[in-house]
Amino acid sequence: MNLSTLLIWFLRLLSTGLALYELVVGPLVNSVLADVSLPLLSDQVAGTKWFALIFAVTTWASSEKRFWALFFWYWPLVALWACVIAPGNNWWFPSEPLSRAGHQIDGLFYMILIIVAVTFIGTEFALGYALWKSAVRGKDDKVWFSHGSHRLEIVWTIVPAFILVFISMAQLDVVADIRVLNRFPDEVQSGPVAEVMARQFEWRIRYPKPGTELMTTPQPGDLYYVNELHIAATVPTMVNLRTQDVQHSFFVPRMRVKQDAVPGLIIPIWFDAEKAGEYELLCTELCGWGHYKMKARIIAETPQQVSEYLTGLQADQEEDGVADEE
Amino acid sequence: MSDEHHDTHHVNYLTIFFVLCGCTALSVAFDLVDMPKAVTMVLVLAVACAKAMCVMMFFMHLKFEGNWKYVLLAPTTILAIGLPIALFPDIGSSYYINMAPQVGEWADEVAEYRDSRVEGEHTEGH
Amino acid sequence: MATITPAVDSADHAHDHGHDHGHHEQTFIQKYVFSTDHKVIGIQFLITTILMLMVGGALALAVRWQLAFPWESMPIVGKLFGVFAGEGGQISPEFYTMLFTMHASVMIFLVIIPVLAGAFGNFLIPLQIGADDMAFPILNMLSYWFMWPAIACFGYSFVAGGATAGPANGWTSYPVLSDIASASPASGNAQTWWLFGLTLVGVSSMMGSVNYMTTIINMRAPGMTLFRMPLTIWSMFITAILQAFALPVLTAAGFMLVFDRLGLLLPTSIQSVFFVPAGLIVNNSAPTVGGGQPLLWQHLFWFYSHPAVYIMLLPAMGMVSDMLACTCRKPVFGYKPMVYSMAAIAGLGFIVWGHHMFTSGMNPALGMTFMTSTMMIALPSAIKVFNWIGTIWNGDIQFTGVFLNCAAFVALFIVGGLSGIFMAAVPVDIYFHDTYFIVAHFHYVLFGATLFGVFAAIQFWFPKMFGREMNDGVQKIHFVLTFIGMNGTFFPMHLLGIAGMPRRYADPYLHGYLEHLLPMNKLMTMSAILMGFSQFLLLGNFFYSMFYGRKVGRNPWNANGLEWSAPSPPGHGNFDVPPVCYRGPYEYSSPEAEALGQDFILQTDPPRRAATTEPATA
Amino acid sequence: MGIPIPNSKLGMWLFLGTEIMFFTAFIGSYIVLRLGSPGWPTDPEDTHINVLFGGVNTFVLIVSSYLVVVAHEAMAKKDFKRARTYLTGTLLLAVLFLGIKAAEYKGKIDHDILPGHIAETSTQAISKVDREFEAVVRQRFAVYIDEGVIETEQPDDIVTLSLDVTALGEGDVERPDSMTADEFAVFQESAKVDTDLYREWINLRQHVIANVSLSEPALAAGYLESRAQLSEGEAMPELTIDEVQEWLNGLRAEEHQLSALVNANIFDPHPIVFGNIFASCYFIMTGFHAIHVIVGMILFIVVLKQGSALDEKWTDFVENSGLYWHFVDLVWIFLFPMLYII
Ligand code: HEA
Ligand code: HEA
Ligand code: CUA
Ligand SMILES: [Cu+2]
Repeated sequence: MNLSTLLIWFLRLLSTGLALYELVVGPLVNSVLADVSLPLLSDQVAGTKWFALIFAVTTWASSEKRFWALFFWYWPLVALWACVIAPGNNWWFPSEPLSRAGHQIDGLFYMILIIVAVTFIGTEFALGYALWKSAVRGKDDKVWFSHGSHRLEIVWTIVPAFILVFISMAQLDVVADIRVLNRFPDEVQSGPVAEVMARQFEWRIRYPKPGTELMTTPQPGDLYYVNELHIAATVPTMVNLRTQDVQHSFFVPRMRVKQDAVPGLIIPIWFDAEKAGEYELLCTELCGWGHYKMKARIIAETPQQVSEYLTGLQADQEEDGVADEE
Repeated sequence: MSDEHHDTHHVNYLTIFFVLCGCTALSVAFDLVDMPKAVTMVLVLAVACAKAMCVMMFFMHLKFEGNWKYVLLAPTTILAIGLPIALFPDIGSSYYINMAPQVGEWADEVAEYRDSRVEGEHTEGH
Repeated sequence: MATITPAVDSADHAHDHGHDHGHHEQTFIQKYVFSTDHKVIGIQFLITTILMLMVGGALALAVRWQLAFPWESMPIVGKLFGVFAGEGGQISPEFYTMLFTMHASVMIFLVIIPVLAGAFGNFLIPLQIGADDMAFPILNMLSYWFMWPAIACFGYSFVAGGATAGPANGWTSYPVLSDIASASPASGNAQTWWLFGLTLVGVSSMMGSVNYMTTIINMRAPGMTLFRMPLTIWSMFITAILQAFALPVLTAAGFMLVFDRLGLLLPTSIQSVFFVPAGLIVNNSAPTVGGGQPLLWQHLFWFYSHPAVYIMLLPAMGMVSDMLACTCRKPVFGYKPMVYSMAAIAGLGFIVWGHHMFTSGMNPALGMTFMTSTMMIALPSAIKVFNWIGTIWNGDIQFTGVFLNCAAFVALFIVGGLSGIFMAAVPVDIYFHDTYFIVAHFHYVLFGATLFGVFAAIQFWFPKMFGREMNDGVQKIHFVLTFIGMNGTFFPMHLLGIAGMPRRYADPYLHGYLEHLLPMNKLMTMSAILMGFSQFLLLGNFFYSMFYGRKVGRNPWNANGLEWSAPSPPGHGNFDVPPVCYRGPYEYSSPEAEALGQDFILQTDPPRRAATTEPATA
Repeated sequence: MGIPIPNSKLGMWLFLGTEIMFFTAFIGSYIVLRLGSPGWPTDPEDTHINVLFGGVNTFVLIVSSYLVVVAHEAMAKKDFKRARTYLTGTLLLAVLFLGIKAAEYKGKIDHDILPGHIAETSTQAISKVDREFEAVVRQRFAVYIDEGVIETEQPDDIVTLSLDVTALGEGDVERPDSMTADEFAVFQESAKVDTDLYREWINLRQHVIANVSLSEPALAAGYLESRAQLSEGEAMPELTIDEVQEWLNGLRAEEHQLSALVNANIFDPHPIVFGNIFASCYFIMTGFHAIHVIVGMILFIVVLKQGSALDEKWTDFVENSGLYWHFVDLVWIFLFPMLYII
């Protein structure tokens, strides 16, 4: 027997088996036998059983050619379905965007997502349809002898061109807000509240001595802490990002902030935490073996709490100083 | 074929050679004459381009080649000019504060040293 | 290039300069090892890269192991790796970094680039344009043999620094990390050897590209005008141009980085400082001497490596176009737009490199410029995608392994390309940069598109290489398993990326908000193992068919190209009858062909006058 | 089909296209690095760049370029003898070019204008002198151990070693049996010099560590004493580079017994801001250019090796080598103003 026929048979049996198991045997056994609980894919990931059913039915109903045509329809379906159930399964953004820029970024993301999803569905299903048409064609049907169509080609150049120009135009403002220094919000024009100095493999935070401004070089009286940055919630904050050794990257997923720290540069970045609380801070630029463990947190709290924290820090540090001189 | 080409277009290579020598002398002269830095820069680079054109056109026979020369050289030239231009905003200048110590502290320190040397030479000289 | 004359009977220029292949006896070594025959070299490249695919894949599986079972000893192979890792098969963080660095380096520099240009470029260019060999056969041989020092350097870099060491700076090798020895102590000389390997691969590709361009420009058979060239040739030509202009920049940058690391190799402590600023305190050692700028490397690297991603794609696009036309028995939809769009991709490919650096501290104005140009590159890609679908549309599809792999190429390239759109948008990329979204993107384009194209091409041109055909059923099973495994491995990466999982992390689960992604990673690893082991089908099929496959004639696929008019496999000098080209490469089902009672007509078939009236007896 | 030029020439032109990009990367990087580094060293006193060298070399290359082109012309006219003469001339000029280049490099090496070696601040310059001095001392001391004059368990412990050397100079060390008295006497003599050398260095080292002017007492006790005598707000004068230079000049003076040693091994402390990146660019550009010159020379040697067997089969080869050589010239045409003049 031909190997491809064998393959089709195998897939038919497999999908039927799976469908039977997911839809009939599994649930039946689980409900009848109290002390047995068969693991069901459908329990893990919603909708699996329906896919199994579709596969089973369609593989039986098709010849080899049709099967291949369907194959190119199945998988975009699965992909779409995976995306649809993703948010429900927590395979999506770690949280709502919790910063001003975050909202803009997410907005743009969803905008692109819609455009891309439509394109994806359109192209993938057109592809599958072209296959299907060929799979069901009669023996004597003529092949479409065509070297192309300029009109069509112009259409499918112009339309995406507009879409793409639109997409890039939509970004410009947001980029400017996030990155262009003189478009930084008014609240941060007074200067950075701290310096974040990345090094292998930790984040060193330097606050100016309370009541003074942050200088680019360390000043006596500056306050230091490692792997914890305290900022005031809800208001935009600016910090100076630096690195002492190799490149690192400052990534706060919940705020959608990311900026590399470049050796030799001071890069001011701003962000705002919409809610008080703890935010993970990670490093996302390969910086050596310990790259994955540059774990820190940003604590957003009320301004009073911040200044209390700083006072506490100052007290700790001075105490240490005294202890040193003894 | 190619050999015939050469015969029909006779070039007096010696003239080109003298032009090139003259240009080189010119560059050196520009260096010796006291001019604002930028002017020198523009002048010597212009001379360099002129020399390059001479070499390419006549020594490398580009003047007599077919249109393929444009196909080959136009993209190369564009890329060769474009690359430094594209690098400039990040490397030639910086959007952010460049903390190269050479720019701040070190420059000052060495300038001081320089000054002291110049003074020293003066006092020694007198 | 200016002379596009269809003059068929004009003096056969190409052969004036062709090399005189005396048919003297050749030793085995001359014939199969240090051969100057483009076909042998192509096959050498092919087999080498298939083996390298196994190496790169094995490294990938080790990466996947760590992501699914962090810090657990690897079964079986763990013992093997234990020799290097020295920790009983447990992957250490340094080792993990080395794994993905070498995985990417092997896959990109020793698999994808050489398999496209080296293997198929070599094999197909002279055959498809009707030349007897490459313009510079010896250079061609050298270009293959420069691969081996490169492989040796890469290989040596695994062990150059002792246990657990290896080049561990990612395939992008960003300084300052890759520049200063104390920053990644385990890398030591390994990183330098890695750079040497990179340079040697570059040299090999350079030799190839000059050769391909010359051959394609100057050695076409009579009648093979530029717009009668198959798209494969066009794609190889454009790829060669990309390589010729972009690669030297990487080579130069590579030399700069090597010189920056010279202090490690030489006792003189001379070392340049192109990419190190002064005053960095790395790993508690003395402040660095410097004056350079790390961003310079990123620019130079991506100036090459972005065009390089198209070097890794265009030839596959060309070959897929050829194969789709043949398997659908239809002309390529919009041949010239296909050519122009490839040229546009190549041209635009030179001005978009900055999209890898949106978060790198690049000037925002530059970022916006790069964003716009990056978006624009989707246009020619769109033309290609739609034209492929147009090619399939209403065709008489032969559902062979070749076709399925080609269709998968199109289907998966769409996914990879569309995810590129997210990243091209600066604000969105600020979130996605260096997360698994990127990893998903490039595996879709590199594996999903290019490798599937290569799988198809292997099967399609296999008869021409060995005079035998591969088993189609096995190819289909290989296709299904690889396709499922591939999507199972890489599709979820999009979701991981959206969930904010950074790439190059030995243990992402250290971070609370990523803990729950472990089961998903396990599933992906299972899929990867499935995909990995199904490659044995390809391997087995390939080597089995080489010796025991069914013998076939000159033109088993009823295709049109010149190569199909040569014997299978072609002898030394390729064609028994010097080919003359009379028509375009895609005249499937044309009236002219139908008049002959067939649905194809070889480019070498002389036109028959009043074809309609003549009986189809040929 | 194709364009009406031979494959080899087409290939050469394409190759030159890639070469252009190769040098573009270097030259482009140089331009932007330089623009991005305010205070790039241009003073010939710092860079030891000599316009004369560059100018002469430009001239040399132009002449050689001219000779290549007339050599090709001669080849085309089948006057192979003349072609050989011209090519020999080219080859000799290439050698001359490299000779001048070597002289230039030597100047750089003599002043230690090497990437990674250059001090960019006075402090770095002083500690560079200190390091170089230390290297000399260690090197000298190592000889005694190697020759078996001094036996020690810890060859790295320079302080104890110095005591041994001093003892040797003062005649307190016994002659090893394997050595004749004359030989031993030579070592005793040099031990005196080395003791002196060591003293000079350790003196400097102590000043460097304390960052105190050379005019102040150095040895720990004296130093602490005079520090104790400082009144409020006063500080010890700092060690300056001028002082170090002066001190070095003293040692360099001909009558000084250390002058040979110091002259040969210690460079003038001379801070150059951005000197290292300058040297990096300079050497990588001229170095790769020189490599190209060598490759060109190999091409010419291949032709010249044909001797009288040179015939029209080589015309294409000469033309292509010529193209390559013009390209090498072309690169230099740009390097010259960029490196030497601007
Ligand atoms: C073969 C390889 C290949 C190809 C073809 C591409 C193609 C594209 N790539 Fe990709 N890319 C890589 C390989 C490749 N890439 C690799 C290896 C990396 C990571 C390197 C690393 O960091 O290690 C990377 C990274 C990468 C980044 C950097 C992300 C980051 O690090 O932050 C970006 C950002 O813009 C990007 C964008 C694109 C775009 C826009 C395309 C476009 O060319 C895609 C165009 C195609 C389509 C868009 C689909 C078809 C079109 C349609 C169906 C028409 C309609 C479409 C619309 C209207 C939207 N890529
Ligand atoms: C052409 C390019 C290519 C290809 C084909 C692949 C193929 C695969 N890649 Fe690749 N990958 C890259 C290019 C490629 N990758 C690049 C450029 C990076 C970025 C690196 C960086 O960050 O610097 C990367 C990074 C990368 C990561 C991210 C690592 C990280 O950031 O931490 C992961 C993780 O899952 C991964 C997985 C895989 C897998 C499972 C495959 C599979 O498809 C492989 C399947 C094939 C096989 C498995 C071969 C068959 C082998 C056998 C039959 C032998 C079996 C032997 C044993 C099991 C011992 N890759
Ligand atoms: Cu720090 Cu990665
Ligand atoms: Cu890119």
